[in-house]
Amino acid sequence: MRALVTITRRPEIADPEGATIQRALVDLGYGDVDGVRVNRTIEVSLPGRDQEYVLSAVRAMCEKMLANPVMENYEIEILG
Amino acid sequence: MRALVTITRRPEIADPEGATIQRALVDLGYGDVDGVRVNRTIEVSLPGRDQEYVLSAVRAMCEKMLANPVMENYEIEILG
Amino acid sequence: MSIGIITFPGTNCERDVAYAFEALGADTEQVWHRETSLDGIDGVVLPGGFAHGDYLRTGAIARFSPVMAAVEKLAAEGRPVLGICNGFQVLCEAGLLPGGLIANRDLRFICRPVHVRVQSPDSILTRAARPGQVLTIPLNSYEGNYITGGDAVRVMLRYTDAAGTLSDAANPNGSEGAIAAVANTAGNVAGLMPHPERAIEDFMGSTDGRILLESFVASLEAVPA
Amino acid sequence: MTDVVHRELGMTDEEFISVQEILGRRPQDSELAMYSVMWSEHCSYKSSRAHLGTLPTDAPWVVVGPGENAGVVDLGDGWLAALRIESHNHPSFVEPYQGAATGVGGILRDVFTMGARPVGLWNQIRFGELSDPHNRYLFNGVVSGIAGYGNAVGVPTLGGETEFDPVYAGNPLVNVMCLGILQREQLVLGTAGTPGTIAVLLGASTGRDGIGGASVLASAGFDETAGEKRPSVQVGDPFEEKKLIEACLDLYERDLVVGVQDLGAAGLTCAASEPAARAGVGMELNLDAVHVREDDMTAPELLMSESQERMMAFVSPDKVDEVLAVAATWEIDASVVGTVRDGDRLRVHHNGEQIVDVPAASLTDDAPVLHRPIERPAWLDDLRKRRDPPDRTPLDTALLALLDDPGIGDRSWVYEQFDHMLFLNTVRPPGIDGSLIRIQGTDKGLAVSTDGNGRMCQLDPRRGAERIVYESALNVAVAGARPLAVVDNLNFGNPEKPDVMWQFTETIAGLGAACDALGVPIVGGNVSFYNETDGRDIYPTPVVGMLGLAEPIPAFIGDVGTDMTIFLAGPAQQRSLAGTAYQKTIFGTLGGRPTPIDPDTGGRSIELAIRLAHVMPTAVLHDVSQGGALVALVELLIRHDVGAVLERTSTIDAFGEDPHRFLCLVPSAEAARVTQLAAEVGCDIRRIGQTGGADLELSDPTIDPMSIGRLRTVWGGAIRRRMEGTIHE
Ligand SMILES: Nc1ncnc2c1ncn2[C@@H]1O[C@H](COP(=O)(O)OP(=O)(O)O)[C@@H](O)[C@H]1O
Ligand SMILES: [Mg+2]
Repeated sequence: MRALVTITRRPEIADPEGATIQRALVDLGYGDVDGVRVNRTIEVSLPGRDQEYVLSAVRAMCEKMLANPVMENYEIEILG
Repeated sequence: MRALVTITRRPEIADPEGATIQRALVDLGYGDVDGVRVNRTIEVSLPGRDQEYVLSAVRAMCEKMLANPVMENYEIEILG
Repeated sequence: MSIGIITFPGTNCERDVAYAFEALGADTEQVWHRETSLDGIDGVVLPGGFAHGDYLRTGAIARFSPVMAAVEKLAAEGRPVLGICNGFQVLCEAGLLPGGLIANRDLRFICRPVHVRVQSPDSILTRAARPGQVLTIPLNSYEGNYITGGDAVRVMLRYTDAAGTLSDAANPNGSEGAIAAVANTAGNVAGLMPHPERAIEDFMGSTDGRILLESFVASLEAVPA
Repeated sequence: MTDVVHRELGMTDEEFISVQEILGRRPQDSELAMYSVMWSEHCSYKSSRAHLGTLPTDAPWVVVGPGENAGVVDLGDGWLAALRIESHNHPSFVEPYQGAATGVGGILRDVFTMGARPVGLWNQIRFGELSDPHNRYLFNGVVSGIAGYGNAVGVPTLGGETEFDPVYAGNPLVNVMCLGILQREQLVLGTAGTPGTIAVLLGASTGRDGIGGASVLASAGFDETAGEKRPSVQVGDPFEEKKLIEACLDLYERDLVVGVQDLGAAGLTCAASEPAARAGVGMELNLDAVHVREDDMTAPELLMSESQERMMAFVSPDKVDEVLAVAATWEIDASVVGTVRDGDRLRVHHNGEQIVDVPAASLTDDAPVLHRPIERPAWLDDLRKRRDPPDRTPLDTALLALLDDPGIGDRSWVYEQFDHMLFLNTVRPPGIDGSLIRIQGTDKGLAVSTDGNGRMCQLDPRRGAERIVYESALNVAVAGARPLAVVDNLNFGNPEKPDVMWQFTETIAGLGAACDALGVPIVGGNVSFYNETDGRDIYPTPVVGMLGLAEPIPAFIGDVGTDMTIFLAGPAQQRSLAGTAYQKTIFGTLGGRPTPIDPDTGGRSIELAIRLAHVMPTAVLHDVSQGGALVALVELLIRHDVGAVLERTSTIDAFGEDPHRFLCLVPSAEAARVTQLAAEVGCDIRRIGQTGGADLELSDPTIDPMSIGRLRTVWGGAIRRRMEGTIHE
């Protein structure tokens, strides 16, 4: 079973990458782009485990390591 | 209207970051994690535009800049 | 008095930091991240580099290295713990220091000397410095952009120009409040982005790093029993 | 196996026939794959080998010359230096970040295979003009890739070269040089040792990356099918490489290896056959033991994979356990993959079957040597006859235009992205001329400069090559170092064209003659052909990396202040603007013929620079290169924030680029000493002005003084301003 973790930077925390991409898109001619946020996804594969286990294990991984609560939120989706 | 671009590294391209995270998860006690891939999502906001425009604009952005066709695939989803 | 220099896989400033402390007459000992005990060590430095390749987030994997439990214990005992650059990032991830570090404002690696103004002498990093003193110390990082994340922070150094004035132009990486160094409440755990060990001999262009490293050395003896 | 397969692998029919002759039968798939990569242009140097042999490679201080992974020279007192240069042009065009990053990774391995700790990296990068967004993307990607890998792997990047010309738009050049130092006892060679020795594969696991990179990407030009060549992209992992460096240095220190070979182009195939050929032994390789990233890899894939960050160590059987333990300590994977055997056969097993049985040395030594046709280009005379247009450009206008040229202006946008301070040895950081590092615990310093000049070489490849050697030598001399050894990287177009081969042989003749005259051996190099797009070749672009030894390290207390006398050493009069930056920036043309070097004059300039650096710590020295004497002087004035009053000069003298000139600024009270030293050495020297004030004054009533601040703004923005807003990766 695989889980997809989406890690998003908390909205009040700066996103220099998003800001830089936005500027570049405007330069490229897309003047109406008014916001870009860049996030990361982490796909974790845990074969032979059931959904409940995977969800709780991946949640624990996020709490401990995959996400940093000072700046990030996370969401977990089971991919099956 | 906002679009979410999911950029994934093509499967045959090495992902040293994913491999390192996998090892770290194993060290952390999750011995049954057998694969980790790290990808990016980019959320682009184009207010006051219709779905058709956003889809075609964001596709063009991906082709020109957001995705690296040598190593990555991308998918676009309209968030509304 | 012995300084433990914590080396993770990917750390690269461990020998430079040892060289600098030895130049000040201190004893150092390299400590591999798999160690679990810091017996006989009076204070530790987490040097710069790219622990675990800086993968996931800078410092995120290193904080789980076996040695970190011993580092936390040392910190709790009030002994000096200093993170330089990548080491600062590890201490933030470990929760020993508040806030965190993200990519530089311009998304470029920065390697050049910068000016920092001493905000407070109340830490193992700054006790030998005068408040308001402006030091020239090389910066060397991609993820040096400090964010408080809303936490209360004790600021030790801020980026300024040569005259000690704050400005956007003098803030090399976009750090919140131009913060270059912070400490915990007790002042025994501190982290900074610039590299004091790179400013210790004349040919390096500045010897201001000595002031910060001497603060650390002096703190080794000053810890509460 | 049909005949078509060998062609798809980039092999000619003749080559296929010689493989059959060597084996006495038709090759099996894996065997054919191995010959195709090992006999590719990139690995076998088949077009260049016949010519490279004429280069001077000997000197009493050469410990290891060309042929090994890196050249090694003796620095005295038990210290050795290892150096090598490599190109990663095509991979960087396909994927600039990863192409440049893996170029850095590869050159590092060449150096630490020799037993050396890498202490410095230099890069030589060339792109089309920055006015084109794609060139900006490539430039940004390459610089980020060098930074991303070099900084993370923990080796300082100490300098390089950055040039722009439309000729590189379809084929950027990315060369990287690495320098390592070691103690004599630690020297390790790429030998497989004696029968019974065990081959241990260390580092990253083997995946499908870069299959056939050497034959496909590096041994053919670009055309509209470039996109299809993309599966060959390799991804660098500086973290793995950092661990690998530490693990290997640990192995050397414990004296646990007989030989080491890195896995670069042609992967396992090369790492097995070259050391076996060098040692005159056979080898048995078991592919089932290789640690892999993907399970279902075929034998040819395993043999040709160019997965990065791998090394092959040859270990005596009783030391294997210790080697595996060291690998475990540094947290890298290791597997025992082969055994050295009597005889000459390389035999490979996969899934229990023997799939390869070839003479090991035939993969390297029997590679074809081509004597490609050589012909002086028909267009050359026209190019050389081209005259510059009548020129009325005022000196100040020209100066500002040159300072704003990204090929001349401030390069700090580039080198400030590179860690150039790590190891605390950087005595002269990047920014001006050659960089200088100290060797801790000694009074020795090592200076390195890397130089190329495609425009000069297009006009005259022989003179151009001679000029870059002298340019480089003077660059290390102004850092106080005596030239010691050279590595060269020869970037050329399609060798199947006779005029490209003419450029190539002329270049070799020039490099050889100049190095001979200087008494400096060439200890290693690299050839990159097929730098063409849609049939258009790049300029012939040889690049040299010059290593110099400074002993002791000069004091360099000199700072430029007011009331300093400005001297210009070397020939006063300039005779030509052919190939100069002035010609490019002001006229937008290329034509004429560069003046030849003069070994006597050049030698005296070098000698004077070294003496001045050592006996006059208050002197500030700077080599005159692109942009000529006026630009060189302005660079110093900007750096030190001081003005100057200059004697009246002409366009040609101000902007000519004679390679034997350098500037010397000294407090006026000491000026007499400089003239006296110059007389002793027999070097021409002339006072051309005096520092002071905040402006540059040209002693020409028609030209207003220019403030140094304004010059700095223009110069400082040449790259930075054009790159603002360019995004990462
Ligand atoms: N790509 C690069 N990487 C690192 N340093 C560079 C690069 N390009 C130029 N430099 C550095 O910038 C300085 C100026 O370069 P250049 O103008 O070519 O040299 P010079 O001062 O000899 O004329 C040199 O110290 C050089 O090492
Ligand atoms: Mg120069």
